[in-house]
Amino acid sequence: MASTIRVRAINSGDITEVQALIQHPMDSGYVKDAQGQTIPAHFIQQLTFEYDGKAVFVADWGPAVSKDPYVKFAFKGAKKGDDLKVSWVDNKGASDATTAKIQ
Amino acid sequence: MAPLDFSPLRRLILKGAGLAALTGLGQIGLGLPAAQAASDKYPEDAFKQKSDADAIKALYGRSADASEQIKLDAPEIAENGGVVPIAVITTLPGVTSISFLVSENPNALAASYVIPEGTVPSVANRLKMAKTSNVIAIVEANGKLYSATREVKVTVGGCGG
Amino acid sequence: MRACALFSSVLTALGFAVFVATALPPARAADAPDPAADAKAFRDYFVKKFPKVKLDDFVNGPYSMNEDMRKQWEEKEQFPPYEFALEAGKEMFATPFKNGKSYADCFANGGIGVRQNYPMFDEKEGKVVTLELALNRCREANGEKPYSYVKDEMASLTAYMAFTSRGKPFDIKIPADPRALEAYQEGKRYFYTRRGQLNFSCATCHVQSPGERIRAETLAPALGILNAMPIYRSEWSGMGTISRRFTTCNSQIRGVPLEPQSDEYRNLEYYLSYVSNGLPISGPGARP
Amino acid sequence: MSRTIGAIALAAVLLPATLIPARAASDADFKTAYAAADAAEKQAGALRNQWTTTEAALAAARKAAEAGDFDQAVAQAREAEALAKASIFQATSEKEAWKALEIK
Repeated sequence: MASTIRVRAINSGDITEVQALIQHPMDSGYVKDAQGQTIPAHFIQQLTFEYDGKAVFVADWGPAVSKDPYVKFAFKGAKKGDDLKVSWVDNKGASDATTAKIQ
Repeated sequence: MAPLDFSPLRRLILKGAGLAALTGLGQIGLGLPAAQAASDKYPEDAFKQKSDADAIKALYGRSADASEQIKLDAPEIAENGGVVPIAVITTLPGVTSISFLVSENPNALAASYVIPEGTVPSVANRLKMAKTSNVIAIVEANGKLYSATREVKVTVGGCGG
Repeated sequence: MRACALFSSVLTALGFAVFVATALPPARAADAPDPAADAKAFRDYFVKKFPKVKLDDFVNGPYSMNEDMRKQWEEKEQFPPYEFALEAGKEMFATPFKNGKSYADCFANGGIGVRQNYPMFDEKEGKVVTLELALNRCREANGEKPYSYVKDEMASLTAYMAFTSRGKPFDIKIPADPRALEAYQEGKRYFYTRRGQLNFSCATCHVQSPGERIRAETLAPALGILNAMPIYRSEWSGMGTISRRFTTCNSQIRGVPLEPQSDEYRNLEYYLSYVSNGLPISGPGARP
Repeated sequence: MSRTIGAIALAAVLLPATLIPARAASDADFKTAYAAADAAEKQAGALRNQWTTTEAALAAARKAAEAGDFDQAVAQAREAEALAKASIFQATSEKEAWKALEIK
């Protein structure tokens, strides 16, 4: 199956702007389903972006981050064609990772 | 000026180091490699706190002062509480972390970001809001805590079905 | 019984499309349907009501009329929430059926850049065929089970097809077939007819009150409302098709929704698309 | 026109209260009331104009009958019938009234 991670990393001069969208329910644990049963909390806890073996951005998330979460940040020092590694792990221990080329 | 990497600071708090142990830590250059951040421990305790003040304390071990150097961008009225775009950018030097809190949510802390050296102190994300609430951005810079607050009105809550 | 008399006369009206199909087209009365004039009046109404909104911007619904909301939308569009559905749709569209054929075999130009031509009037069947209907018919003709009309796969497929038509103006045709004109007229009638316990018509909200809030929602203008379909609605936390939009609208006014792709909804889509002719396809869209 | 509908809907709420007989309603009373409501709702269905509130009242009537509360079951069935009749009235009057809303 396709990756749950979509990344756009665009370099311009010294700055690389990164946007990511991740497919994840981000269930808060406060919502009930149609049968009135509480949907257990299920959310990404940590999302990490690594460049050149170093973390350039780490997100610690709680269940108040929106479904299919989105984040945008920028970092210095990368150039076009370089790799950016993205990985996440959720509160149930599931995880996914991908490597994106900086454009 | 090279900002110090203070991200291990709040991890220490989580490990129960206590406030006393933190005194003076701001002067110690914690020269840990940036890669360390990737294996940082998830601040579980801070996410469990109900109020914004308790969450900030659990995360950083202190309270924050309002700063004009933080620009918190959020809508006046959220079109849907389930997806509220919120962004922050700051001109403060030496930023090591940025966090977002929604005061009226069941658990105030929504997201916390580690900003290693070389990363621009600016983050945009989308958060859930249960109802009309203050949104607080916390910026940790040079070992100090700063904040910016904005009220966002919510007519369709993000905790419904 | 008076109620029965009324009842049968309404049935007669509903059966009118069938009636004209078999009888000779009668000479048109003074108030005979004139779709071209309707479309012009429809467009003029919105342009006059919202002088600051550019014509092509109506396809962006409530975002065309509220700056705070527009900012939130522009932020969303940086990495839109329909992205996953769009990619899934592209993959599904390219994947052959078990018999080796594919969606491309069912559509003109291989299905690429054709969304603006739907719904079209099928003169063989004598009825309106929507894109959603055509997709399921394509599946069934190739031995596959039809999809639910309201979301998931159908939303993904139509998202992809809309995407390949982005910017192309709606180009709905009413052929010189009295049944086509009647289908259009029936669609118009449905659009303006009050229903449900709230006694609202589609027009009550989407003609008289666009930009205003009802409960907590900002109403979209009817002009261009289908150009953005399918949509990711934050309220749904997911994608929805035109069928989903129609059925939820009906239940919101406390009316029992009709079956997706019933004649009424097909005609409604025909009418609503026709009066938005010339406005660009912008789907898939993101909405509150 | 919308006022008429409102009046009918209001009557639907008031009627059951005034028409509940002094003696407790029986299963037979429920069946009679329900059949009348069901027939009206079917007619609304043929007009393609059922209301969700009618459906809800019918369901509530069935539920009350199953629980043996025939007073409540009859009251709900009568409300359903009134609602269904209002929806029939709406559909028939809208046959021409819709034109008043059209953009010309």
